[in-house]
Formats: sequence, structure tokens, C-alpha cells
Amino acid sequence: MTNDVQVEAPQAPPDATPTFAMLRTLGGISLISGLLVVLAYQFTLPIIAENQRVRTEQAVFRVVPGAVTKRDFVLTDAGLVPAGEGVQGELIYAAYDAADQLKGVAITGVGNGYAGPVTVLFNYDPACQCIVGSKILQMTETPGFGDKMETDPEFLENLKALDAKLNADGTALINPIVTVKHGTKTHPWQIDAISGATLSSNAMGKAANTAAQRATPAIQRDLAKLTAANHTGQD
Amino acid sequence: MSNGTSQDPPKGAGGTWRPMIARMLAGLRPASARPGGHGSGLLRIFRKRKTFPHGIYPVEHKEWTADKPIRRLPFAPVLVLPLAQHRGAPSQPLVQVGQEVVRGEPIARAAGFVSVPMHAPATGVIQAIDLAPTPEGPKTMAIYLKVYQADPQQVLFDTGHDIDSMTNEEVVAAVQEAGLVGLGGAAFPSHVKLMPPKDAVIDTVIVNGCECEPYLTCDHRVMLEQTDALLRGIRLIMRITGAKRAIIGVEDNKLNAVDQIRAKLPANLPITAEAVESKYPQGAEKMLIKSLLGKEVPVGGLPAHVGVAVFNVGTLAQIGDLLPKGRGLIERVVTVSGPAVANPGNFMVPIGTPVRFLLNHVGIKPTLGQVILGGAMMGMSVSSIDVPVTKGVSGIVALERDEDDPARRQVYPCIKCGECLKACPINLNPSMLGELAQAREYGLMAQGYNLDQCFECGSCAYVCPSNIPLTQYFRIAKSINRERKN
Amino acid sequence: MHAESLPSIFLNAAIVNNFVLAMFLGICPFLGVSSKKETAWNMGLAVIFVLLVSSAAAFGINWLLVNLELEFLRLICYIAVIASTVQLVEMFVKRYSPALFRSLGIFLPLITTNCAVLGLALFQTQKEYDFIQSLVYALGAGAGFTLALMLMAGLRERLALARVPDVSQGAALTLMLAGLLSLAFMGFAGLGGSHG
Amino acid sequence: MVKGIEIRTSPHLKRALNVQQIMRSVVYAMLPICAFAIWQFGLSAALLLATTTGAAVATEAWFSRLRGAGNTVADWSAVITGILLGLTLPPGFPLWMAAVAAFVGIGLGKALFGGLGYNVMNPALIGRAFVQAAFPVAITTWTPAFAPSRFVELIPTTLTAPFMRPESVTDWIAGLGVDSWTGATPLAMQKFQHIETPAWDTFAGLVSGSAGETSALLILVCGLWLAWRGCLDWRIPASVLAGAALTALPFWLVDPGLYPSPWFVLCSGGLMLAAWFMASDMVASPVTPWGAIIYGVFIGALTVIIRLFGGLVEGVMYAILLGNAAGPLISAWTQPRVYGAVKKARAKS
Amino acid sequence: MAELPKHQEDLSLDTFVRGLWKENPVFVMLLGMCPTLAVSNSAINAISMGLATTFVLAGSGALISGLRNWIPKQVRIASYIVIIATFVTIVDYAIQAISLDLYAALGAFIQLIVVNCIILGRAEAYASQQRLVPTLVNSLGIGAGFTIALFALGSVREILGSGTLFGLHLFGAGFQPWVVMVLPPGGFFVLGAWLLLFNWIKQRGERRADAPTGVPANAR
Repeated sequence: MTNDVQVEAPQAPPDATPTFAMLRTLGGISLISGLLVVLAYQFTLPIIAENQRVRTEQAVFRVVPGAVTKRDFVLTDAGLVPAGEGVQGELIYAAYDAADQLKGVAITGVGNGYAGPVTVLFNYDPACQCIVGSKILQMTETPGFGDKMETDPEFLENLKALDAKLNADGTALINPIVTVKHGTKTHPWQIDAISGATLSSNAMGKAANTAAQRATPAIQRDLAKLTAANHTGQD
Repeated sequence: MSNGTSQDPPKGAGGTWRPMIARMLAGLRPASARPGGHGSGLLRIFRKRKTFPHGIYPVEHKEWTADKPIRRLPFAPVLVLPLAQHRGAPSQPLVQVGQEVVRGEPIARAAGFVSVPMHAPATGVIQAIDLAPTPEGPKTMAIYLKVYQADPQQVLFDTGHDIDSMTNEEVVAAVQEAGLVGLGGAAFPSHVKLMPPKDAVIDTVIVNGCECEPYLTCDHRVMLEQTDALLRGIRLIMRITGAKRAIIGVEDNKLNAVDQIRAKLPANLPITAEAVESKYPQGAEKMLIKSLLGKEVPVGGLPAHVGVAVFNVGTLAQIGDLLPKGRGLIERVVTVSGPAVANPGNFMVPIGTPVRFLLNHVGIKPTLGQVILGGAMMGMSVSSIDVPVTKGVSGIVALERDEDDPARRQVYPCIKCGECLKACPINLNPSMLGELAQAREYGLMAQGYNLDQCFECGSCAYVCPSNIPLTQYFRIAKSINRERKN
Repeated sequence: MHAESLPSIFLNAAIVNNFVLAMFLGICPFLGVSSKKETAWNMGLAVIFVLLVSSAAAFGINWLLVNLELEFLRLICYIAVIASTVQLVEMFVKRYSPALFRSLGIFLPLITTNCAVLGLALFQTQKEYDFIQSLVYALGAGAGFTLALMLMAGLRERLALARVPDVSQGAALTLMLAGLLSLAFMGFAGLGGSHG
Repeated sequence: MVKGIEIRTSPHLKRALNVQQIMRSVVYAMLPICAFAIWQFGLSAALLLATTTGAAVATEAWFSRLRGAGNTVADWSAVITGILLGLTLPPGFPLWMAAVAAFVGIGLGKALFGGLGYNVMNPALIGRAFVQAAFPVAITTWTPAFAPSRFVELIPTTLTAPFMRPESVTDWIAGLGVDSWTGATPLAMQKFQHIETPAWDTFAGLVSGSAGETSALLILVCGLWLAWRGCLDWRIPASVLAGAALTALPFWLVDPGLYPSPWFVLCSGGLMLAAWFMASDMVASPVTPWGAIIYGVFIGALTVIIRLFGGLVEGVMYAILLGNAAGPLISAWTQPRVYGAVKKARAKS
Repeated sequence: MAELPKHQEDLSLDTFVRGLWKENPVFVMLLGMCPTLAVSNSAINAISMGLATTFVLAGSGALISGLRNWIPKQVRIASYIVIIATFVTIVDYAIQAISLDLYAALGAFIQLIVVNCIILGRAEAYASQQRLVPTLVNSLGIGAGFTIALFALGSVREILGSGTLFGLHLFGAGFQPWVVMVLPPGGFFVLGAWLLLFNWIKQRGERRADAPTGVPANAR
């Protein structure tokens, strides 16, 4: 105790720097810092925005084969709203081919896997009311196990025509998408789990189900907007 | 010299292949069922004997000597009487070289309160007062007494006390005059124990007849053969200490001694004899108090602080025998046994008899490897068998060389099996203490892990499968800590 | 957006994604202050304390910056706030609880450069936790840090008495131990997530 | 006659049970389990056990030479590590991976810290945890027990070339003609489909799983023999099993359809083997008697928690490693009360 | 704070080189462990992190060195932190601009460069006392040492853990990756293994050096 006190006792510095000098220095440094940061921010902002746009676009084009353009919509309670109109919310991406035909709608879903959330982008085909493709955006599953969701052809087969039909009211799926144990898939709305990676497979099922449950009612209701929006975009 | 024909204590004999097969078969049996085994204690739960927690069950081999009555041997030509046979200050000689002494005559006087006088164990002449070997190693001063072999060796120093009319102080003084020390092995002057600290009130005298050391049966024989003297001694001690009761604690491997004592117990005195579990170290003061009374001597305290005084049966028998006669302690009962002894037995041995003389009488086998004064667990291995039997030597154990099994000696690192924790009677953590000792953290051993409570019973080293000399480590650590303190 | 339950946040930060053993945050004090159980315990308490205070402070700062649309100053503000928070805590503890200061005092300056503190502030922002969630997250992270530190200290105290070969003395041994602990903590994967 | 007597320090008697004998007894106790594993899984299991044992012994010999510590193979502890490791791996585990596990277990788990007596965790489990993290697919590839051809052909993955990925066993299993093979161990079936395998099958070991973990009955018998020999502390397996059963009990009472019965918990997976042969590893478990009980209950409870709520099917390995890690703390907090120590009377210096 | 004698170091090759080995921040000084372990699961991440840290080191070092005579010692730590945070923010945005994938891989550890003890340590011990050019050279040396150490870790972890280096497949298609290497325990193990190797080399060197001085080999 006594030792501590002695060590901590302020030994009045012989040449005490005036408070003003300290404030001046700190202020000066803050000024320089602020300046540098703002410069960097301003300079990189458009590049970063462009990067983000390209990244999303690439993901969407990969999950919707044949697409060359896309338009973003915000999912709201009132239906789909074209992005960029000041409305915040989850985005969906309508993708079009060279002939401006709607090739599919990219929707995102999240499911909890073995080691954390798995974020997946799905290609929803409004015509057949099914999921016809997928791409994992982010996951922390064990390499060699969970990543079979991306590589195992048998598993990917599940996601080529996954039934996501809406019920009569158009508010929810008739049959929720579920993951069933390996080798027991009997219905088109089921996902056949990867043997040995059941939790990761479950995550995929949950992601597909949440994505479809949230987005498909709005998409089916505002399907016209998706195709129409494209034409307005062409004008 | 002796080839030990008549009475071989059972130990592996036969061709080379038979013991091999026997050992292989033995390997499948539980450790507790093998010689030197350690019981798991599971079966012992069903016995309803008083006992303390932990401790060990070494092979006892008391059957080799338990039914051998105490015999006298011829006198050795020269008796060696170290001046420091007891704890405390060494006695001061009262005789000169060349002086003739009579058996029983005082030859040295007490040098203070914690000291006792010494009496001539035989009639003879003082040959020298010189250095003599001791079991501890360094030589100390001793009186050499040449025995007159032709003398009838009668004790002529019967001063005779009327103990009933003496005051307590006079009895205590008489105990000191008789040169009495604890005969269980500690050799602590008995009269000191009779004067407990002022703040302690003794209400119970515990008479220690446990004799938990393997091989030893001298106390057992004393209880059987000197019961009257023992009871006399107990009554005397109870009177002096003012204790309200006395309990004689005897291990249940000596139930005939319990029966014998009970048969002779006077009806009007609060003395009882109780059998306790046969377990090492049941005979340690603190353990016996725990077993019989369920009390624990506080750390750093004396038995007197829980109202108890503990005396060994041998000591009390001597008090009961010597005090009324006014004689001094000149002989004691010693068990000579062990696998390397041809004719083990119990002997009344004059103090100062060289160990060599005794061993020659019982005969030793050529396989002799080690001679121990005291018991096999806590006794001291001697470098020379020319050392004499002193007041504190309760037994001489001769062990065989065990070079046939070198693997037993290899020291492995501590594997943290925890056996030592389950063996330690005072609940230390010998495993940790051993690791600390190897790292030379002696200070931490004492401050954090209660090293000073260890009384070196050796239970931890006995059970250690890694053969770590734990007891030795603790002795070294304690002595280094003592040096650092000074 | 984040409807994570509070126990799940706590478990995740403390055990499943232990700050030290799975996220590599606070490695320096983990390696440096883990040779004795007592110091490790005191360090752990100090870190829990600072984490809670700086988490609350960071939450406030972030709210302010988002409202002022000055997010690009977030890092500078966080680090400045954390450094001064630690300073304030130190002064406060010294003034009002000298006993606590004696046991925690020497660790407080060390904590400024403990990346667990800044890391926590950044992660709670990234995960968009609300105020209560942030505090639980901080508590979990601190508990996890303390747990890892205590386990490490126990093992290192034990190994201090071992015949460790010369080659593996020092930092190498500590890192390998950390690796083994990290390996053992993999057993917690998926805990609190799959059924929750 | 009496020349050359020796001087030693007390005590002069020693119990006739040394480290080497303890270790050898453990090896004896594991031999019946090995035999059962070989009978159940055939040649591949035999090769697997031989590989782990050989690699463990070779690693031990190599490191003891590097350290100049003499040959420490003779203490048999490396043999135990090798056999145990083999028993915990799937029977078709590629041999090169098994050798890696043995090398890591002995090297990283033991030699690094100074060899026998100083390892902080069970070396066999370190080896296994390492390969579990390194090769997660191979270590969860199960093959059927009592395949008809088990004594004439190897499981195809066994002889995978070093550093190569093992091929899929799906087709091979299909060709075996084993009925109703689902590719899952009883534990996995319980966890994901909530189908409890009949108790007798798991108890007797007529199911698939790691090479030596299937027969709870046999392990129990061998473990009890070891305890009777005094070569392990019965407190640890007893408290591990009790901890597991008691943790599982309330869940099972609430929903027996979803949660496994305590009986199933005890007999399935590696719990029995781990409780008797791995949690009881003397070196890495707490040394105090009460510490051993706390440690055991902790492991048992954690195993069940990981099994029921974690991402893994079996948690006993991690539970033991974590128990080992907590061992020194448990030991320190359960130091026995010394004889005569009074609670508050530590005033005297 | 005692006034240290402001020894002005002459610029020499050593100013740069000692950061590579003798004062290697990771292997010798054991500083900056958090980013070292966290982002070294692939070679490209490791090198990016190394370069980012080098940039912050050099930038903040230069600024601090330039301002060293104007910064009162009472507020020097606060000033250093603000300056360092500035450069870290710049790097943060720069990496986002260069590659979003890289940014995602490095995660929060870019921003955590702020609390990397190497940088504050250098600022305090070197930049605050030395002239601009030596500071710059020294910072680059330390940064290079950090980058090399990160690469040593990252390459081993990537080769074993994924069978690739900079994303290129090194082995045939049948190669079995050691997944543990890219997981957290692998980081500890690989760094521990490097330190073991260096210890071993050092001790063997010492033994060699001892040998000719008359100690017989069997004396041990």
C-alpha cells in the first residue's frame, strides 16, 4: 500500500507544460486526424459503394444463371418497393436476361448451423414457385463438413427444384421447407440432409424456409411490379 | 555365521521358474491380496473398530514373534551407553574411567529439566568415556562398561519408595530419577509429560498399546506378561495428572492382550481397554486420540490441549515396576525380527548392548541387506551394527536385500495417482509437497501446504507407485526450513 | 433484427466463441498474466469491469455518431473513449476503493491495449446489439476471458513444477497449451444455437 | 556376514505396486476390449490398433531419445495411449491418420511437457481431438459391425495413401449386404431422429461405433477388475457415470420421446470407455479425493450437455479434455483439511 | 517519467534489418499476437494484414516523429493513439476499396490494428525520439518483420489446412486438408511450433558454441 502510494504520488514536474499547450497539441492532432480521415472516407466512398454493388451483382448473376441485369426491391409490409426510394428493409433482387425477361428473383435467408449463422442467396423462380438454385454468402461451418453444402452434388440436387408453393391465401407456403434425414426425402419440399453434417443441412433448410416464407408472398402478389419495373427501367 | 535353518519366515523359495509363475499369477490378483499389498479399505468398512481416517495396511509379520515370551540373553562383554539416549540435554557422567559400578547404580545425572539420569545396566568396570557410533550417524560421547561376566548381576540399588504417601511433585521427581523416557521410540523424558502446560487440564490418560509398526511385538508381550506393572503404572499416572479416566488402546491384532488386561482390570477404577483397528500409524499419538476420542490435537498444540496425556504401555509398565522399588531403567524389551533373522524373538536387553551381539544370538541369513533400529516404517537404517541398543529402541528389524527386483527401486515421475493423499493420516497433500520439494520450493511447502504438520510416518512413501522418497524429501525440506529460520 | 436471446449471447461470447480461444482477442494479457492463479483472477475481474463500462460507453458513442452521420470517426472515438474510460475507472477505483485498487490497479493500464475491449465494442456495433444485449455480451466476453485465463493459470502453475524440456520452455509452451485449450473448447461448438 | 549392509531412509517397506505394474495392468484390462473390437470389426480394427500402438511407442522412443531421458517406453504408458487411441477411432479410420493422431498425442500431449507424469491432458484424447478437428469427415465415417467379410477384407478406407483423402465407403457398404444400414451410430440416431437403440444392443456392444467403445458390458467388467486391482481410482468412473445419468434424468422424465434415457446415455457412445479408461487417467485428473469426484461429475454432466444441446453427437472426449484443463483448479480448491486445523484459528503465525 | 537521453541513431542498414529478425515483433518480442493468430489462416490474409500494419506503422511513425517536438509528454499517449487510429481508419477504407472479400476475411482485425502493441510500442520507444528518415526505415523494417512472421504462419496454415498457397492448389485433387490448421487451435499450434523450432536451433547453436571451450561432450 505504502509503496503504491509513493509510486503514484505526483512528483511535480520541473517544467510543467501549460494546459494550453496540451490542448493546442491535442486539438491540432485531432484536426489533422479528422482531415485525413475525411479525405480518405470521401475518396474511398464511391469505390466501396461500387465494390459492394459489383459483389451483390456477381452473387445474383451466379445464383440466377443467364441473368445480365438486376433491379433491387425492398420487402415491406405493403409489398415490394423499388430500392433507392428511401425505404429501409430487406432487399430482394430481380434478375433479367439479355432479352429483359425475368430469369429469377434472388432472395436471402439465414439459418443457424453448427458453428454459427449460414447466410444463403436463393434463386426463386416465380413461374414454378420453387427454389432453383443457391449460393452461400457467409458461413462459419467446419471446412470439409459444412462446405459440402456447396460442393456435394447430391445435396445441391435438392436445391434445383425445391417446392415453395404458396397456399390459397398467398400468405405462407403450403408445405414449409424442411430438412429430413439422409436418404428419406419423399416430397419436393424436403431437403435430403448430408450424412454426417446434419446440423449444417438443417441450417440450409431453415434458410430456405425463412427466405421463402418472407419473400414469396410479396413476390407473387407484386409479380407485375417485377416485370413492369424492368420495362420502366428500360425507358 | 548363522544359516537360519530352524525357523524360516516364509519368503519365496524353490527353483527359478516357480516364483516366476507365482509372480505372474499374483499379477492378476488385487494389490491388497499380495504381500506388501495395500487394501482398498472396502472390506474393512464392515469392521466396527474405532479408527482414524486414511493410513495404510502394510504386511505385519507379527506372527513371527507375537507368541515368543520375553527371554533374557547373556550379557554382552562391553555395553556402550551414549549420554544422549533421550530427547533433550545429554546426561552428565558421574563416573571415572576405571571405576567399578554395580548394576543399577547411577552413572550419569540429568543435565536439566528435559534430561534424565542413567544407571549402570550391569556390574562391571568403566572402560572408557569416549565417542561411540550412533544410528543417526555422527558419533557422540558414551560410557563404555566392561561387564564382569562372572558376577551374579543382581540389582542392589533398591531404595524403595512408598509411592502412596509421596506428593505428586515427589513422584515426578522419582520418575526423572528413574531415568524413564518414552519407550515407544520417541525417548522423550516421561516426567516432562507429567507436568502439562498450566492452561491445560488433563481428563483422560490414553495408554498406547497399538504397536502399529510391522514386525514389532515387544509392547504386545509387555501387555501380556507385565499386566500388573502396567496397571500399577496407569494408576500412578492418573493420580499425578488428575485424569478422570484412562483408556488403553490396543490394535485388534492383539485381542488376547485386551482380554488379559480386561481380566485384571480393577473394578473400582475408570480404566477401560479398547480394541482399535489394526492400521498404520495407529500408534501415533494424534491418530490414537482421533481413534479413541474423535478429537484432533490442534495444529501447533499438544495432546494436553485436548485434555489428553498419552503414554506408551512399555513406559507405564516400567513406571509401575521401577517406581515402587526405587530403581532406575537399565533394560528394556526389544523385538528382534525381520525376514533376514533366523530365530526372531522378544528379548529383555540391557541398555547398551551392541546390535551385533543381539544379531549373533538370533542368527542372520546371508541375504541380509539392511538393519533397522525401531520399526520398519519409521526406524533408522544403521550403517554399522556396532551401535548399541538405547532406551528408545523398541525393535531391531533385519531386512533382506531385494536386488532381485530392481524395477521396484526405479523412481518414476509423480503420476498424481493420489494414493499418498489417501494414505496420509493427517490429510496432507504429499504429491504436491513432493513436486514442490523437487522444485526446491521449501518455503512454500511450509506456508501453503502444512509441511510442519508431517510427522514422517512414511505412509506416503510406502504407497507411492513411483517410488518417490517423499518422507526423505520432507525431512530435508524441514531441516532446510529450520536452518533458514535460524 | 437480432432477436438473439440473452443467455444465448452470453454462452456464445463466454464459451462457444470464447474471446481468447476462438476469436484471438486479448491474447497478450492471456499469455502475459496467466502464470499465477491470483493475478489471473484479479486480471479477469478487472477486464470484466472495464468491458462492461466501455461497452456501455461505446453504445452511447455509436448512437451519437450514427445520429450525427459521422460513422467514419467511429474507430477514433472508440479508442479515445476506451482509453479515457480506463483512466477514469482507475482514478475512481483508486479514490473510492484502495483495496480494490491494490489488487486491480496494475492491470488497468494494461487493459487499454487489450484488444478484447476494442474488439467487443466493434463486434457489438457490427452485430447491432441493443443496450442490454451489449452489456450481456460484455459480461459473457469477460467471463470467457476470465475462464480461459484461470484454466491457463492452473495448468501453468502445475507445469511450473514439471520437468519441461528446455526446448519447450517459455512462450512456445504457453502457446501450445493455449492450442490444447482451444482444441478442447471446440467441443462447445453449436451449444446454445442448434436447439435455442 | 554383515558387511555391505545398506543404509536407506525410512520407510523401509514399500507397497508392491509400482508405476510399471499399474500401467501393465491397464494394458491387460484393455486386451479383452481389443479382442472384442477385432471380433466385431475384423482385420481393419486389428490393423488400426497395431498402427496406433506402434506409432505411439515409436514416438515415445524417439522423443525420449531426443530429450536424453533414457528409454521411457518401458513404463508402458505409451502403449496405453496407443491402444486407447485405437479404441476410440472408427474401425475404418485411415491408418496414416491414426499414426498422425498417435504422433500428436504423444508429442504434443506428453513429450512437450516432460513426459510421463507431466502431461496436462490425456494424450490419447489430445491425439483424437486433433484428428477430429483435422479430419472431421474421416472420423465420423462409420462402418457396420459384424460385416460378413470382416476377416477376409479390409474396410477400403483403412489403406488410404498418406496425405490423401479417403474414398467414400457408401458403395462398399451397399455391397456388404448388411440390412437396414443407416450410416449412423446409436448416438447419432438418438440425437437427430430421436430413435433409441434397444438397451441390450448398446450394453452388449452389438452396434456400430468406434472400434473399442461399443460394448459397455465388457468395458464395465474390465474397468471393475482394474479398480479391484487398485490401479484406478473408482471415484472417477463412478462419478462420471453418476454425473451423466443424473444430468440426463430430468430431461428424460420431461420428454422421453425427445431425450434419451439415462440408461441409454450410459451405454451408448464412448462414455463407458472414457469413464473407465480415460477420465481415470491419473496424471491428468485432480489428485485430491473430493477433487476426483467433482471432476467426474463435471465430465459426466458436460458430456450429456454436449450430447443433448451441442453441435456434436458425442461430447465425452471434449468433456474430459476440459475436465483435465480444469483439473489443477479443482485440485487447488479441494485441498484436504489438515488434521487439527481449526477453521478460524489460523491467527498464530 | 525520467528524461531519456535522446540518442539520435545514425541511419544504417541495421535500422531496417534488425526488425526482420533480431527484433522481430512476433517471434522474438511476442507482440501483436491477436492479429498474428487471427488472420494467418491463409497466406494472402497474412500478407495483407502485414502490409496494412506496415502502412500504419510507417504513417503514424512518420507523423509522430515529425510532431515529436510539439507533443507534450503528458498527452503523448493520447496523441499517439489518435494518430494511430487515424491511419487505421484510412487503411480500413482503403482495403474496403481494394477488395471486399479481403475485407470480410480480415474482419474486425483491421480496426484492431489500433491496439496492436507493436505500433504503440514503436511510437513510444522509437518514433518519439528519432528523426523522420530513420523512423520511417525502422518502421518499414519492423513492418517487414511482422509481415514475414505472418507469412510464415499463414503459408504453413494454408498449405496444410487447405492444400493451397495463395489460393493455388499445390497437391493433387486427392489431398486431404488438415482442417484443424485453419481453425483457432491451428493458429496456436503453428506459432508454437515455429517458436519450438527457433528455440531448438538457438539451443543447438549454444551447445555447439559451448563444445569447443573444453567441456567434454559427455559432461552434459
